[in-house]
Amino acid sequence: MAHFPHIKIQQEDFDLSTEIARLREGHADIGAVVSFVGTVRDINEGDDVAVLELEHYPGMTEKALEKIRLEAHERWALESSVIIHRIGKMYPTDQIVLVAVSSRHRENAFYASHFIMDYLKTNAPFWKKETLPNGEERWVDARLSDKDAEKRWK
Amino acid sequence: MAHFPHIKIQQEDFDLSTEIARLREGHADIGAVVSFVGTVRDINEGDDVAVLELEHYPGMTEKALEKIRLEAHERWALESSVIIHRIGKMYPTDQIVLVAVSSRHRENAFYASHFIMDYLKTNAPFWKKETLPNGEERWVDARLSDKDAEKRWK
Amino acid sequence: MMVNVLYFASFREMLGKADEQLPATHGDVQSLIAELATRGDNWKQALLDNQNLQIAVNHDVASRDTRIQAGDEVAFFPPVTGG
Amino acid sequence: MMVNVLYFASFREMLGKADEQLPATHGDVQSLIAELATRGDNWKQALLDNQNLQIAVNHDVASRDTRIQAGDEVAFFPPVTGG
Repeated sequence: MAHFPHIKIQQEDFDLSTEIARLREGHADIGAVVSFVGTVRDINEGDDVAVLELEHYPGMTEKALEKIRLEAHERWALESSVIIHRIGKMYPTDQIVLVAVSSRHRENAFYASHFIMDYLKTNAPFWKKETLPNGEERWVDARLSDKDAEKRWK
Repeated sequence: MAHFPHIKIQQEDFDLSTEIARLREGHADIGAVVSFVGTVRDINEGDDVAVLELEHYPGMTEKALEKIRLEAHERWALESSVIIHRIGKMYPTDQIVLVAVSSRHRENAFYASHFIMDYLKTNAPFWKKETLPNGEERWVDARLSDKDAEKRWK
Repeated sequence: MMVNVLYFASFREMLGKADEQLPATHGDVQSLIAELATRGDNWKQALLDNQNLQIAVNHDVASRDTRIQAGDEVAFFPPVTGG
Repeated sequence: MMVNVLYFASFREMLGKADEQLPATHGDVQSLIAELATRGDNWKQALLDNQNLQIAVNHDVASRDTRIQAGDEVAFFPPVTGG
């Protein structure tokens, strides 16, 4: 399988400052770094959420994310980028995903990070299962609004 | 002078993870955190830059930034936000500014952070002076593209 | 001369299976689905009657028309919900 | 019965002054500028002839038409370049 140094799928948490320092290393012409962190909300569709479990499709996930990342680099003048997505069990307020992009000028980093997140939401093979406080489990439904968000970039 | 807990003007550096943890504290319904970090580039207008010095207008700066921050909260459904801007002498790769915004859904945080940066660039009373490697000092010119960026949000 | 078939998330639970090897006798995804749908109502609902069925062949997004051959990996799953 | 006048960045260097107290005899910013411009060419260029002049009164963005009175703080500066 190909090596994707800018894509990480992992169970463990990540530290934002550490990842951003890594992203910026060796790029003294960076003027802007935009980062997105997705976190577990304690409520979804009106119900309290106790546990969120993330499943993915190993192999396809890395390929799909690298494709999205490279497309962002084709569309905008970027210096560097990284995508980290956690898998396994997570709890409210936990970090789930990091998308970070650096560029010389801010506009490119803002657009590219937003684009990567919108595409990740609809194209990367991850699935969320929620456990409610009473123990009931349910798969999270895909949102139509995520499909609309993706369409904006076409 | 009014107290602006979400606006900080300081000489010292900031740690991204620490500031984001502070931003998220007590908000378990946050699903998205977007942060922008502006950094000192080692080149500007084709010349190497050795030192960047940031001057500001104490009193007006805080008032202008708080006005921009509150306007972002009026325009988008946000959970919390913070603006940190450093002043004094900085060097290539140093962090200059942090804008971080949290919200339930990602779109609001992306738009609001971009908006705050675009308005900060043209409305907050900061001025940059560069020192070149030969010791020459020059004030950085305002960019027309920053005025255009602001207009997009009207 | 087999294809590897994978099922993810709610599909894995509904079909009671995460993966299986099947003979590579299907020219495209559509014909593989047609055969799987004969196994029972849950298979028919998940794969044949499902407008939201997502398909990947060899880790790339695919469709019912995508050709498959021996050694391919075919995956079926519901719309993704990461991020 | 004074106004406090401030000069920032390149203005401070060009005018050789960071701040000063002036009698509050000017009805608006325009008339204050007119008086300051009589001090010499650098003052005229920075304040009177400068299409990019930025003005603040009491920490709010202002214009040449803004009224001023005793106790006000008036600031002159070039376009901002933070961030």
